[in-house]
Amino acid sequence: MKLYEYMGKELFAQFQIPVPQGKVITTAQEAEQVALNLGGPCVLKSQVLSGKRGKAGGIVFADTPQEAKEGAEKLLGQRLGDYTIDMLLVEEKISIEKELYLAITIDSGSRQPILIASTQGGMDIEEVPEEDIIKEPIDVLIGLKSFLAKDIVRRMGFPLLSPIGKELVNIISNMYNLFLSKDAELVEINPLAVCGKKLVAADAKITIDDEALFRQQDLPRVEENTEAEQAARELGLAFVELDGDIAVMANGAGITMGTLDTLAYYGGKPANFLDAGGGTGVEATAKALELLLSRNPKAIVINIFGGITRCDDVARAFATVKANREIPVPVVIRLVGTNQEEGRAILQEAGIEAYDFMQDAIKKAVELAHSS
Amino acid sequence: MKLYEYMGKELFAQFQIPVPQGKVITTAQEAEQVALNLGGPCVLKSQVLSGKRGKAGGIVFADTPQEAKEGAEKLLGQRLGDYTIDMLLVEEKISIEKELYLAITIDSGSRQPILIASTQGGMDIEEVPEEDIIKEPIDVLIGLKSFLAKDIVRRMGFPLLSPIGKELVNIISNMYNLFLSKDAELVEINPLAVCGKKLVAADAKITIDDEALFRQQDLPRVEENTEAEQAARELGLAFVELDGDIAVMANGAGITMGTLDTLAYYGGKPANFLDAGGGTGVEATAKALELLLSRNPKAIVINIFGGITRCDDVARAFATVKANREIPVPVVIRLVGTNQEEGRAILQEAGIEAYDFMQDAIKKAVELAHSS
Amino acid sequence: MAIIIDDKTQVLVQGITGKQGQFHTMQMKAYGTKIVGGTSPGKGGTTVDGIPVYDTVREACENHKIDASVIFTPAFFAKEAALEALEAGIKVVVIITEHIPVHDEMEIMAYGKRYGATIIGPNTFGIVSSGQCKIVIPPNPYFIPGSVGVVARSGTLTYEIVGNLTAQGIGQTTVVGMGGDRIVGLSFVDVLKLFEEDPETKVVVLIGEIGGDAEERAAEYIKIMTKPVVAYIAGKSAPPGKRMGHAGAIIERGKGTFEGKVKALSEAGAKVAELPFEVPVMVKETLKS
Amino acid sequence: MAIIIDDKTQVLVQGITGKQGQFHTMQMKAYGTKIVGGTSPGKGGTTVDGIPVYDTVREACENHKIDASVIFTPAFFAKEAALEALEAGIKVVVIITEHIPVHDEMEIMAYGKRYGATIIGPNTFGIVSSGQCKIVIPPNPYFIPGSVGVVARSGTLTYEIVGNLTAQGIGQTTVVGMGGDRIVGLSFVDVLKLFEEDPETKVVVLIGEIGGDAEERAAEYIKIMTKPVVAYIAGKSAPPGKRMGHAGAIIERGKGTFEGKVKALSEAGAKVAELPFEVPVMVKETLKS
Repeated sequence: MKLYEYMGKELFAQFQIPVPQGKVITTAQEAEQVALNLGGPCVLKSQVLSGKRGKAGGIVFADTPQEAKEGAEKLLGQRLGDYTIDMLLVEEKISIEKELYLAITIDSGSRQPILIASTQGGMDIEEVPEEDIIKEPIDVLIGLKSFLAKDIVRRMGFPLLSPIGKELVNIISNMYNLFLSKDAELVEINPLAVCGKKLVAADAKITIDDEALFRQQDLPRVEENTEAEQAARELGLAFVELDGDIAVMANGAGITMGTLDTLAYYGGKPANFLDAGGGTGVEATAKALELLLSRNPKAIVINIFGGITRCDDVARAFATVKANREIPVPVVIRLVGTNQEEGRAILQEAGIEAYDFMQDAIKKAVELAHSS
Repeated sequence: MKLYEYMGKELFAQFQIPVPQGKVITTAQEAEQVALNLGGPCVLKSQVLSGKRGKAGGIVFADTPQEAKEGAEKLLGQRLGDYTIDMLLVEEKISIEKELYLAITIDSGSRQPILIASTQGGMDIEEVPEEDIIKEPIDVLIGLKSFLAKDIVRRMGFPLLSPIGKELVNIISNMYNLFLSKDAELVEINPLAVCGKKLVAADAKITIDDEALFRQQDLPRVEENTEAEQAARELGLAFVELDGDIAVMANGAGITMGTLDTLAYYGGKPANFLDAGGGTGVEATAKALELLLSRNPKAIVINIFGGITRCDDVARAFATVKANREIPVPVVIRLVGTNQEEGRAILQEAGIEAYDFMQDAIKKAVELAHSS
Repeated sequence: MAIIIDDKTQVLVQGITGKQGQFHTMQMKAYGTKIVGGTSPGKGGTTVDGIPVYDTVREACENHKIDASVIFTPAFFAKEAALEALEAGIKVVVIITEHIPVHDEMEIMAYGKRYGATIIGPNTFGIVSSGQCKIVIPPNPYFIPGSVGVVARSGTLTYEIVGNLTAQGIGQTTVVGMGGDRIVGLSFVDVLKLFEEDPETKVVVLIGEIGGDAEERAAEYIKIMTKPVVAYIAGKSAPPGKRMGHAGAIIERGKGTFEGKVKALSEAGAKVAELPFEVPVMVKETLKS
Repeated sequence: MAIIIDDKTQVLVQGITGKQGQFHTMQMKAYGTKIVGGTSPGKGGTTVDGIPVYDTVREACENHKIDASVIFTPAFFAKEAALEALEAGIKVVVIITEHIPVHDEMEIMAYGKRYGATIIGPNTFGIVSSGQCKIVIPPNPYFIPGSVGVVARSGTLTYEIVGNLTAQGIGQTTVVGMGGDRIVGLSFVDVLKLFEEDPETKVVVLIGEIGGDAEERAAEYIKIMTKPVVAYIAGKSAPPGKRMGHAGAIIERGKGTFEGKVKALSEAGAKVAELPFEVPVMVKETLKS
């Protein structure tokens, strides 16, 4: 779960990471008021979850409250990439001397958190030359102790006893505390602005591990999924909307991807990714089918290699749906594995012949979609 | 630092370890009131730091508020071992079916905390046969996770899903949390009373690591030292009162013990243990000398093997004290090591000859004490 | 021969009395896996399918020599279960549980390393040394002994490919499911090294997917391997920024793309299949040559 | 020969710019110890007595091969300093700091074990391999090379006894101060084993004290040692329940008594001196026989 910048900055403040003064608003009047209270030039930052807001015109500067109001009027309601701007963070404008980069994220390779630091902040870290990036895996059985923070600051080239050096050590330690205690996948400050003898987190990117939300009751909730994706998630299914016209369901993330790839190979365009998981019962499978139908595809392909998933359950789910509603599009089913014979018998009764091989079923689905 | 039982029980309550209802009081009137509020038979427990209060008569039962008042009148102000009773814990009387033993302490051998459990509670754990005691060292890099608590409860013979079994798992986990977060050296519940389907900590023994008090500001402070011991501690010296008549000062715990042993060997009786430590300066050493003099010994023996401690500092301290006040008892000094010559010169000026060997100095001190 | 587990491996099932635990215990037993015990706190003394149930892993270890444990506990409790197995000295721990918080997974791996144990998963179908020992959930009929080592991130896709191999009479030494999460105990490189050393394994099938850089790292090792590798990467048609079921299967900031992985593997000398069903064909060719 | 440290040991001083750090650095250097660097966060780039100062231990390790580190930091910061040394890969860590919270000490030891390092102390005078390397605070003149291994809990008592040995021309291989706290990195048994294996060491002197059961454990090992052991136990005249300076030196619940220790050691075949100054006499006799 990605957090909006203003939420990230609230967490930063909570963890003693300095942030600019500011407030999130939803109307131009509020923007004017906040600018008035800040008492100086300010910046209006669109609160959307995409990066590159600056280049896309989502960040506007204002020297007066009047300008802030006008800026907010212009931004609010506008589209920015896939998102509509409905919140702005109005902040004091800070004078930046230098931009640093700090992030803690998860490193699959070393199976540890990794701290990434650079004195070349402000741009995407991927664009910074490798030799200007410090990468330090964190041993979770030790944590990020201050000795390690000090060593990172040394490698960044700041004198440890200077105001900036001391503050950097604190910020690094506090970032790790935040990362750990909030089950974060990513905590990124880019840029971390050097303003005289002070440091200020000019931006905040925080992603929380979805799987840990059950124990992060204090955190706000941000919903990034489409309605259909959200509905699928509530059914315990992994569902991603795509822009094609053939609906796909399979059991297992890998085989679902493999099904999409095969579909594309035969010239079809998948309407979605739907991993019905392993061991899903009749009811959930039926709901998954309803979900696919609700998106009005030209054809549906179901690819089941039954392991935990029982073929008869899948067939029964299909029969149930078919008994209750019209299915206006062709459905092609590949069904092998556990209880294959029972499953096929049920399908046959429902008037559908199951395929043995996924490639045959998928090829057929593409043909049917194209001819419809 | 040992905590009084009532303090321990307050911590227990804070860490979800069940304790009897009760309150600490300092007057008989309060005892009557608490008994009235408890509304049933109660027990008056003297709040002193020694064990074996029961056998010494420090625990009295009362069936009525009137009896509680009378019991409190009898106990308050009485001596119990080395202590005067000035507080009583008035508690509901609990009906005990079985007494268990639980403790977490520090195991020097394995360098870890160790959990000790037994179903033979109520008596001193030293008296319980070894085969009835479960000892489980705790890996501090893991902590006492619930799987370990469960395994201990299994070994204690309680079904894990029984009310007592479940409660025991919780109590063991909570004890470790207390032990860890309060920098305890010992957390002991003896007895942990089985009362029907419930467990109650009928007693509480907690010792806090003195060295960690600086980070345990929330804990109450209990002073167990004598005034002289407290004064010495404030000087940064390790001082223990003994019952002999020859005052002893040396530098280092081991050599101070060795000095006492040698003194005893020659028939002398040490008045104290005073480790002046290593590297103590003139002023602290002078204060240590004043401390020894304040106890009116028959003789003083000073045994210095200068390493970090500089002989001239010790000599200068002695000279300073001597210049400011009369020293009415013989002082024998052994002085070797760092800056030995300067030290001896200073002493000579103050009219004292230093010895080379500790045994000679100590022997002389015993002679002088006996002939005084 | 096989890697990690074989016909002598004695297995413990943590969480044996649950529905999944019971079902798969029976399936594993039917495959020939030596299941010597299970745990379920409070149910010690009972049995499941004739297998003794213990209260704790330690108790099980007091009664049996246990080589491997498989964990069926719910996600919020999985770290505790893994630690219990590790602390009791078990050296192979298979975690099928999905949806474990990633911070818990990192802790599990750190402890696994500390105890010198092999952790398979989380979010894995497990591991099968064909004809000898199956730990966890793959359907029994599709695994027959042979000379192909298989290592994969994903479950059903593996059954699909292994099922096709088996249908063509091509058996496997060991099939390893690393798990679909971003943090898993084994890497492709770890498993490739074991296959490289296993005398029975003649060809290795690597089933990867988009996201992360595990396949790119594997490619580095494949360069110095003596055994041929056939690979398939799922997710060619997945758009960037969308997580494809698995926590790791996402193309972020242009990293972990299908094209990058295929390029790395091809350059390292692996044969890369374009579609799943091409794998058995390529393996057959490779075995012949 | 010597144990743990020798004339090739390269030493780092953590906290070199403090008063104690500076003084003992000079003393150690005067004894011949190879001090290659020191640390003091923020003072990197300066020198102390010609020795380069670094900001962090890692920085020092980037510039020198470091075999041992000595920690002079205050008690509340000692755990952090020890972890820094361990994490940087230093395999001998000497902690002279006293008054470290015991929970911190337990953590330090757990990490020490994890990293496979030898931890000496806390609350120790350190270790001297006579004529080769002195780490920390014993006064220089009293340590000359020879064939007696010395292991002790207490500092000044050790100088007293070693001073007397030296005065009689009896030199030492290595003198080890385990430290006066209840939790220390080395046990008597650990050190006795090293002396048993050290070809130069002919006799071992064990300087114990009341409290704990370290001496009783030592006795168990002395039973199977081939080399003679001379022991002295301080605290015969200490009353129960009173802590004698050291955190460990206390007789509690009738455990850790002088009598028990003397009995255990005597029965194990050690010669036990009644007073400190008898030790050199006994060592001399033992060396002759």
